[in-house]
Amino acid sequence: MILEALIGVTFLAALIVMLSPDEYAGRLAFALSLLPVVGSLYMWAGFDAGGNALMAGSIAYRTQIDWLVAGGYRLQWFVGVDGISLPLVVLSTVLTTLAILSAWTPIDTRQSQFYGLMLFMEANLLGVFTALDFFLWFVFWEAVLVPMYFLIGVWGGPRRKYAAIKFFVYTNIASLVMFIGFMSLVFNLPVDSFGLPAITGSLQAGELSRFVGLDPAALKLAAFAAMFVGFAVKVPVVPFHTWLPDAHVEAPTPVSVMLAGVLLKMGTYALLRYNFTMLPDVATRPLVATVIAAVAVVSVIYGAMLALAQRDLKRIVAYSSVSSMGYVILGLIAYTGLGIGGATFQMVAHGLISGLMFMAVGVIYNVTHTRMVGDMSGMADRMPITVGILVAGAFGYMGLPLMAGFAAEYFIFQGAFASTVIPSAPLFTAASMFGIVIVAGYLLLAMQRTLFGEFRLETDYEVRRAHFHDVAPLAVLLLCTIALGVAPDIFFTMMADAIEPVVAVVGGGA
Amino acid sequence: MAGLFDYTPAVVLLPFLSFLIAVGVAISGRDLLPKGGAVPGIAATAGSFLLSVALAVAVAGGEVYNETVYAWAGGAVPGTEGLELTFGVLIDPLSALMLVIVTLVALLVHVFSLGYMNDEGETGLPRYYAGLGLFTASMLGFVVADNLLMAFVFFELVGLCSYLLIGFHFREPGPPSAAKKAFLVTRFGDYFFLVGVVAVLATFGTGQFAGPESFPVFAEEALHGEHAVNTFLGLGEETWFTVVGLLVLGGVIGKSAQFPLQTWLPDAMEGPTPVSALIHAATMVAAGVYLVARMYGFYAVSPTALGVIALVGGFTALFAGTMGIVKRELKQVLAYSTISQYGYMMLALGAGGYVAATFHLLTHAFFKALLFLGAGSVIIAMHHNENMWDMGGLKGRMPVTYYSFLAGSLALAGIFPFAGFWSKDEILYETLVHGLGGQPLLLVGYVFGLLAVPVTAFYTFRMVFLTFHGDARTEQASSPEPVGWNVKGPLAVLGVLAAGAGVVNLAPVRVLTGAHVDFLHGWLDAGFAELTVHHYEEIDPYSSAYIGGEATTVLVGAAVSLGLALLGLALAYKLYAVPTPTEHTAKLGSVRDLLYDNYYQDEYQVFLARRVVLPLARAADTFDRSVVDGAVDATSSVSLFSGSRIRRIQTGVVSNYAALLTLGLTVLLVLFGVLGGWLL
Amino acid sequence: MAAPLQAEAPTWTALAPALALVVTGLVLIVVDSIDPDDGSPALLAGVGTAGALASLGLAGWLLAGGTGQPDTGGAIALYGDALVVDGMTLFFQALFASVTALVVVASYDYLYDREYQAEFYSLVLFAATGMALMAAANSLSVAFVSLELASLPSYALVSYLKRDTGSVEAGLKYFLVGALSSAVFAFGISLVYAATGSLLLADVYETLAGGANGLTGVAGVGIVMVAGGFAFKTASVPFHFWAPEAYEGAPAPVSAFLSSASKAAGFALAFRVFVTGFPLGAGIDWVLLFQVLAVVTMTLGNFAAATQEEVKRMLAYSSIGHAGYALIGLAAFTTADGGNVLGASMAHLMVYGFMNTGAFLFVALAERWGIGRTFEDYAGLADRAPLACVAMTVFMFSLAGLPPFGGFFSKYFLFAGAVEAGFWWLAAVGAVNSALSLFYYSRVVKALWLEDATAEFELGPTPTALYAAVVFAAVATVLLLPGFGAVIETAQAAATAVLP
Amino acid sequence: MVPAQYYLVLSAAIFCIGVFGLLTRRNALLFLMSVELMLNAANVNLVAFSLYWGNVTGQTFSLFTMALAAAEVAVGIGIILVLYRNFKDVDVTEATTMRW
Amino acid sequence: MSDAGSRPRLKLGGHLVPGLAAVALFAVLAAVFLRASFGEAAGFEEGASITASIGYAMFNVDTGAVSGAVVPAEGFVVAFVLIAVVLDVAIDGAVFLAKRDEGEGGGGVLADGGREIRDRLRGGDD
Repeated sequence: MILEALIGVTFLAALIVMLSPDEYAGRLAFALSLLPVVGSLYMWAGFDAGGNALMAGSIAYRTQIDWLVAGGYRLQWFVGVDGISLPLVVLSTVLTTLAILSAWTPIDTRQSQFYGLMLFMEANLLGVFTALDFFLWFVFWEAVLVPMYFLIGVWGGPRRKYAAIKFFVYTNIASLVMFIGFMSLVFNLPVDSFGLPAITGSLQAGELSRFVGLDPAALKLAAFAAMFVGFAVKVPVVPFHTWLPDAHVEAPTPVSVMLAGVLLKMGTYALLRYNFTMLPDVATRPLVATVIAAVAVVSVIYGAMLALAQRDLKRIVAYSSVSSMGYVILGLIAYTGLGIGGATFQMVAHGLISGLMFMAVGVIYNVTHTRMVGDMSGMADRMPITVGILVAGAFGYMGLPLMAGFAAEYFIFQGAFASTVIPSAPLFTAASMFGIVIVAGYLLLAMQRTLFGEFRLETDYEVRRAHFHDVAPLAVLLLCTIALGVAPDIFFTMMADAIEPVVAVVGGGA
Repeated sequence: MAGLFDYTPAVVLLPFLSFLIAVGVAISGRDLLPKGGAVPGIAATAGSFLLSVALAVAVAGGEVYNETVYAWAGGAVPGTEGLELTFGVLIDPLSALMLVIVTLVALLVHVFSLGYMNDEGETGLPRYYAGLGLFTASMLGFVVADNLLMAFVFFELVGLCSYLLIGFHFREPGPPSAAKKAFLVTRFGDYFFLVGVVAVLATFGTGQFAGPESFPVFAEEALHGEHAVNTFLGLGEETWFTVVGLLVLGGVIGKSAQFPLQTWLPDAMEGPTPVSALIHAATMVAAGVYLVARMYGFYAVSPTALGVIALVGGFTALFAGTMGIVKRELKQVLAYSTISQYGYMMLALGAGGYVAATFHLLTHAFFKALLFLGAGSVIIAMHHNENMWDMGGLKGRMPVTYYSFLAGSLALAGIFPFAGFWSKDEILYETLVHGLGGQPLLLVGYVFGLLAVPVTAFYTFRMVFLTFHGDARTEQASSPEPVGWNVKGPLAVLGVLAAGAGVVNLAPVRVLTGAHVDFLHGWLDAGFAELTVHHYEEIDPYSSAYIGGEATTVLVGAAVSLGLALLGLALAYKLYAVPTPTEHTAKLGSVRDLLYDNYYQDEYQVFLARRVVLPLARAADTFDRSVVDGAVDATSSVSLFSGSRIRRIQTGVVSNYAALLTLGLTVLLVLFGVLGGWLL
Repeated sequence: MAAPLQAEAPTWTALAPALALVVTGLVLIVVDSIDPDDGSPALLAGVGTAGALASLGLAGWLLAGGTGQPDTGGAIALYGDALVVDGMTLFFQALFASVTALVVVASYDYLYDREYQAEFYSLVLFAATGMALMAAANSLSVAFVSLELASLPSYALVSYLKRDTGSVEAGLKYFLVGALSSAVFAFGISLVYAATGSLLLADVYETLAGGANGLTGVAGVGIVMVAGGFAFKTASVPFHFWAPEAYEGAPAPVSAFLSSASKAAGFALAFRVFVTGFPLGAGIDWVLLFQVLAVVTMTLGNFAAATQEEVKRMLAYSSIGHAGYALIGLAAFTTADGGNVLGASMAHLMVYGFMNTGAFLFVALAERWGIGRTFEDYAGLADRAPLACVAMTVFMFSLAGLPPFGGFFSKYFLFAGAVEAGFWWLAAVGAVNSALSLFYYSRVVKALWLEDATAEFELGPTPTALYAAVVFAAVATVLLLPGFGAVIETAQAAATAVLP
Repeated sequence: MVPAQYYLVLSAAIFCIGVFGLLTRRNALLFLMSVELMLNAANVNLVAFSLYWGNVTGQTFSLFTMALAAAEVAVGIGIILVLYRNFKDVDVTEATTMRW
Repeated sequence: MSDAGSRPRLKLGGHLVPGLAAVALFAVLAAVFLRASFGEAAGFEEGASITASIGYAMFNVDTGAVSGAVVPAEGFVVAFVLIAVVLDVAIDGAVFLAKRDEGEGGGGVLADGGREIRDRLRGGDD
C-alpha cells in the first residue's frame, strides 16, 4: 500500500499547494514534499526484493488490481519496485524537495501554481518509475509532459514559448512512435494483460507470432528500433538532442534541475526496462550493438565538443548532460554486470551532480542576472561558499574519484571494456573515455573565466552571499554525491542484483 | 609489532582530519584556529611522520603488510564475480621508504609555511592549510595503495589538490589559468592511465600489486603460458602487455612532467613556494616514477615498454636541462631542473636500474625540496621578487640560507661527496652497463644522460652565483629582510640530508671494496618475493657487460661524470662569479630565444587548444544549430506551410464545394470500381 | 441486477429515450403556443433540459439493466425489424442525451436576449430525436428519414441568428451541401434496393452475402453513395466542405451540438449499416474505402487546423480531424476481432463528445463575454477567468490525447486497435496527426496561460448556466480517465454484439 | 418488359443533369430545383425496381422521399429568404465572408 | 429597361466548366450500370391492388386476414411516424426563418416577384 500512498499523497499535496495563497506556497510545498521523501526512504529501508521485476524477480511493495478490460486485454493498476527503480524513486523525491527549496528565491509570480505543478510532476515521475503495466506506465510517461510544458512556458526565459512547444511536440512524437512499436509487439504475444513481467516472460519464451508480413525476428528488430528512437529523444541521444539546450536555457533553475535530474533518466530507465530487458537478442546483434555503441560515443564526444563552444553556463551544463547520457547508453549496450549496473548508477549520479550544477548556476544567476561566461569574473571573491560548492560539483562532473560521477563512469568503462556484445569494445570504450578530458576542458575554462580572477560584473547588481536556503540544497547534493562516490554500494549492490538476470540471459561476463 | 600495522590507515586519515578541521574553519569564516589552521596540519603530518618511521622500522625487521581495508564496490556483485574493487594498504620496503620521504618533506613544508605564509600576512590561510592537508592525505593514500584502481583514485585526488593550491591566489589572473593548465595537461595523461587501469583489470581480473594473485605475477605466468588472461583487439599477450604498459605510462608522463606533457610544471610555479617545494619537487611529481617502480614487475616483462621509458627519460633530462640555462627567475630554473632530474629517474627505470631510480628519487626529494625552500627564503627576503638579475651578494647577509642552498646545489650538480653524485652516477652506471650488454637503445639514453650532467651543473651554479655572489644589484638585495627560525630550521635539516643522503647506497664503494655499504639495495631486496630487486633482475631483459671488468667500468663512469660536472661548474664560475655578471646567454642569439621559449612547446599546445579545438567546437555548434536543429524546425515549418496550402481549398464558394464533392465521389467510384472489378 | 425492463413492460418501452426527446420537443411547442413571445426562457430551458436528462436517465437505466445485451435475450427488433434496440443504440442515445442537455443548459445563457427561443429549444430536441432514431435504425428507410429528421432542424439552427451574415452564410452552405448529400444518399439507397430488393439491413446482408450475381456494380456504387451520405453527416472528406463554415458561423452551442452529437449519430448509423448491412466481400471492400477516408480526413483536418487564426475555426478543423480518428473504427474492421476497434471508436466518440462540446461551449462563453475570436484576443484570459481556462486547457490537452485526461485513453485504444488489426501504418498516420494536433491545441493553451493580456477589458457578469456547463464537461473529461473502464467495456461488448 | 438497365441509366441521367444544374447555376432557387431533380432520380429507381423485385417497398419508400423533398424545400426557401434579407441577393457565390 | 431582360435566355459562358464533373459522374455511372446483368422482372401478382398493398405496407398491417391478392413489402410505420415529425419540424423551421421581425419592412415584395426592391437596391440592370 505504501506506493499508492506515496503517489496519492503527492497528488494531494499538489492540489493543496495549487489552491494555497501565493505567499505561503513555497514553504507549504517544501513541507509537503518532505512526505514523499520520508516515504521513499522508508521504502528503501524496508526494501527486500531480489532479482529483476520484469524477469520473475520478487517485486517489493507490489500491488496488482484489475482496472479495466479492453479489447480482450486486462489493464491493471500494477505497481512495484525493484533494485533498478527504487534508487530512481529516492532520487526523484529528494531532487524535487531540493528543487522546491531552491525555487523560493527566483520564483516570484504565481507561486502556488508553480509549486503545485512541481509536485504534480513529481507524482507522475514516481508513477513512471514504479508502474509495471504498460498502459499505466504510459499514462504517467505522457502526463509528465503537461506540467513541464507549463513550468517552462510560464516561468521561463525570453524564448520560453518556443522552447516549451518544441520540447512538448518533439517528446510527444517520440512517445507515439514508441507506442506503435511496443503495441505491434504486444498484440502478437499470447498474453492477456499489459503487465511488463508477463510480456517479458512471453518474449523470452519466443512466443512471438508473425505480424503483417514480418517474421518474429524482423518484427522484434522493427519494434526495438521504434522504441529505441522513441526513448532516444528523451535520453537525449545525439541526433535527437536539439530540444534539450533550448528547454534548459529557457527553463527557470528549479525546473532545469528536475529536467536534467530526473526527466532524462525516464528515457534511460525506459531503455533499460523495454529495449534491453525485453529484447536482448536484438540488442546483442553485432550490427545493432555497433550502431548503438557508435551513437553512444558520438553523443559523448559531440556533446562535449558542443559544450566547449557555448557562452552560456546553463547551455554548457545542458550539453554536458547529453555527454553523460552517452555514457549511460554505452553502459547499457555493454550487457555486462558492471556495464548496465554502472549505467543505472550513472542515472542516479548524474541526477545529483547535474542538479547540483544547475542549482549553483541558478544561485549565481539569482544575484548577477546573467549566465554569460563573458559577463562576469571573480565570483569566488564575493560568494565563496556557493563557488566552493560549484567547483566541487564541477569536479564531480569531471569524474573526480570518490565522487558519484567517477564511480558510475568507472563501472561503465570497466563493464564496456570487457563487453562481448560490442564488437571491438576496447576501441569504443577508449574513444568514449576521451570525453573525461573534454569535460575537464570546458568546465575548467568556464570556471576560470567566471569564478576566478578579479571581480567584474557587466550587469550592475549588488553581489552578496547567497541566502542559507539557497546554499543548503547545494550542500545536501554535494554530500550525497560524495557519499555515493565513497560508498557506491549504497545503491550499487541493489542495482547489480536486479541487473544480474538481464545479463545472465546474454551470458555476459564481468 | 603486528598491532602497529592495523594503524597504517591512520597515516592517511590524520592529514585528512586536519583537512576537515581546516575546511570547517574556512566555511565558518571565523578565525578559530591560531596560525590560520597550521597547527592541526603540522600536528597531523608530524603524527604521520612518526608512524611512518615506526612502520619503516617494522619493515626493516622483515615484516610486510598487505590487507584490504575497505570494499569500495561490488563486494557482492554477482556480475563481477572476478572483479573485486577494493581499497587496501600495502606496506613493503618501497612504500615504507616513500612514506618516510613524503611525511618528512610535508612536515618541513608545513613548518616552512608558517614563515612563508603566516608571517607574510597572507589571507585565506585555512583554505591553504586545508589544501595542504588534503594533498598530504591523498599522496599518502597513493603511496600505500595496494591496487592499481586505488592508485588511480588518489593519483587524481593529488591532481585536484595541485589545482587548488596552484590557484590559491585566485584573485590574480595568473594562478587560476596556471592551475587550469596544470590540471588539464595532467588530466590528458590521466586519460591514458585510466584506460590502462581498465585494461589491466579487464585483462587480469585484478589490480593487486603484491601477493601471488597480483597482476605482475599473472603477467609473468601468462608469458610462460601458465595463466590464461583475456587479451583484446586480437593482440598477442606480449604486444598487449606492452600496449597496457604504455597506456599507464601516459599517466606517468603527465604527472611526472616528462616530455611532451611537461609544459604545466613551469607554470605551476605561480603557486606559493612551499607548495612548489612539496608538490612540484618532492612528492606529487614523484608519483609517476613511484607508480612505475610499484608495478615494475609488469614493466620488466615487456622490453619495448622499458625501452620507451628509458628514451623518454633520457631525452627529457637533456631537453629540460637545456631550457634551464637561459631562465631569469629562480623558481623557473628549479622547475626545469626538476623535470630534468625526473628524466634521469625514468631513464634509470627504463634501463633496469630499479634501485638507482629509487635512490635518486630519495636524494632528489631532499635536495630539490631544500633548493625550493631556499628559494622561498630568498623570495621572502626579496619581497617576492624572483628575478635573479635583481639579486646578487646575498651570501654575506643570509649565511644559513646560502650554505644550505650551496649544499643542495652541489648535490643537484652531482659533485663528489654530496648525495646527488652517488645516485646520478649509479643511474649512468646502470644505463651504461646494461647498454653495453646488447641494448644499443640504452646507450643513446646514456649519451643523453651524460650530456645533461654538465648542463645541470652549469645552470645550477649560474643560479647560485647570480643569487648569492657578486655585488647586490638592487637596493632590496642589499638589505634583505631577515627570516625567522621556521624558515631556517627546515633548511638546516634538509641541508644535512642533502649532504649525507648519499651514504645510504654507496654502490661504487661496494664494487671497489666489496663492503656491503649499499644499504638501500639490501633494503629493497626484502619484502614480498615478487617485489624484490633480484626478482626484477631475473625477469628484466637486460644483462650487463663491462669495459674490462666491473671495477674499471665503475671508476671510468664515475670519473667521466664527475669531470663533466666540474667542467660545467667551472664554466658557470668563469662567466657568472664576477661582481657584475652580464647576460652571457645573449651571445647564443636566436638559440637563446628558442630555449627561453621552451622550444615553443607552450605555443604549440596553446595553438592546438585555441586554434584547433575551439574552432572545431564552434564549427560543431554551428553545424548542430543549423543542420540538426534546422531539420527539426524544418519539419515543423513544412507541415505548417502545407497546412496553410491545404486551407486554401476551402474557397468559400459553395459551387466549388459542390464541384469538389462530386469529383471526390467520382474518384471514389472509379477507384473502387476498378478494385472491385465491376468498372473496367 | 434489476430484472431487465422488457420482461414485463411492452417492447416499445425500449424506445423510451427517443420518445422522451420527441415528447419534450412537442411540450416545448405547446409551451410556446401558450405564451408566444418567450415570456419565461427559464421555463423553456428547464423543460428542454428535463427532457434531455430524462432521456439520458432512461438510456442509462436501460443500458445498466442490460436491455438488448446478448446475456438478456439479444437485441430487440421492433416494428417489423425497422428499429432495433441493443447496447450500441442505448450507448449512443445516452451520448446524444448528455450532449443535448449540455447544449440546452448552455444555450439558456447564450440566448438571453434573443427572441424565438422556444423554436431554438424545440428544434434542438427534435434534432436529438432524429439522432436517437438514427442509432436505432435497422433499415435504410428509417435511416434516411431519421437522418433527414436530424439534419433539417440543424439547418435552421445554424442560421438561427437571422441578422448575422456569418450565421446565414453558414446555414446556406450547410443546407446546400446537405441537400446535395441527402440526394446522393437517397440515390445510393435506391441503388442498394435495386441490387437487393429490400431495405431491411438483415435482408440486404443476406442477398449480398449470397453473391449479388451480376449486380455487384450496382451494389458497389450504391454502397459508395451511402457511405457519401454518412460522410456528410460525419463531416469526413470529401463531404466535409460545409463543416468549417458551418461550425464557425453557427452560434457556438449549435456548433457544439453539431460537431459532437450529429457527428456521433452519423457514426452510429454508419457502424450499424456497414457492419450489419454490407458483408465485407460484397463487391466492394469498404474497409479500404474507410481507410482512405480516415487517412485523408485526419490529415486534412489536422494540417488545415495548424495555421488558423481563429479559435472557433481551428476547432472546426480539429473536429474534422477527430472524425478521421473515429473512422479508424471502420477502417481497421476485421470480422475476427472487429468488435474491439469498433468499441474503441464508440468510446472515443463518447469522450470526444464531452471534450468537444466543452471546447465549443468555452468559445460560446468567450463570445458571450464579448471577447474576440482570434488567438490574440484570447491572450491572458487565465488571469481573469482561471477556472474556465483550466477547463479549456483540460479540453485542449484531452483532444490532443494527453493523459491525465479522458481523451488519452480513447485515442490510444483506437491506435492500439488499428495496430492489433495489422494496420500499423494507419496508427502511424494517426500518431503523426495527433502530434501535429498537440501543436495547435497548445497554441490555445499558450494564448490563455503564457501570453499576457494585450488589451485591458472587463468580462462582466459570469453567465452561471454556461459556466456550469463548461465546468461539468471538464469534470466529465477528467473523470473519463479513471472511469474509462465502464465506457470501453460497455462499448466493446455492444460492438461485438452487433457483429452479424 | 423494358430491361432494368435502361431504368438505371435513365435515373443516372436525371441524377447527373441535377448535379450539372447544381454546379453551373448561381441562383439558390435553381440549386433547390436541381436537388429536387436528383431526389426524383432516386424515385425512378425505386419504383422501377419495385416492379423488378415484385414488392411495393420501393414504391412506398418513394412516397417518403417525395415527402422529405418537400420538407427540404420548405426549410430551403426559409434559408434563401434569410439569405436574401442579409445579402440582398440569392447568388450563392456572393456569400464568401468566411473562407480558408 | 428593355423587355429582352425579362425573356428567359440560355446562359452560356465560362462557368459551365464545373459541369464537366457531372458529365464524368454520369459516364462512370452509365459504364457501371450497362455492365450489370439483370434477370427477368418478377412483376406483380395478377389482380393485386397495388394501392391497397402500399396501404398495408405503410402501417405494418398483418395481411394474413385480408382478402384478395397482396404484394409483399416491408413495414414503414416507423418511417410514417417519423415523416410526420419531420414535416412538422420543417414547418417550424421554415416559419421561424421566414417570419419578418418588426424591424425590417420591405414592402410589397409579393406582387412584382421582388423586382422593385431589387431595382431600388441594385440600380436597374439584371
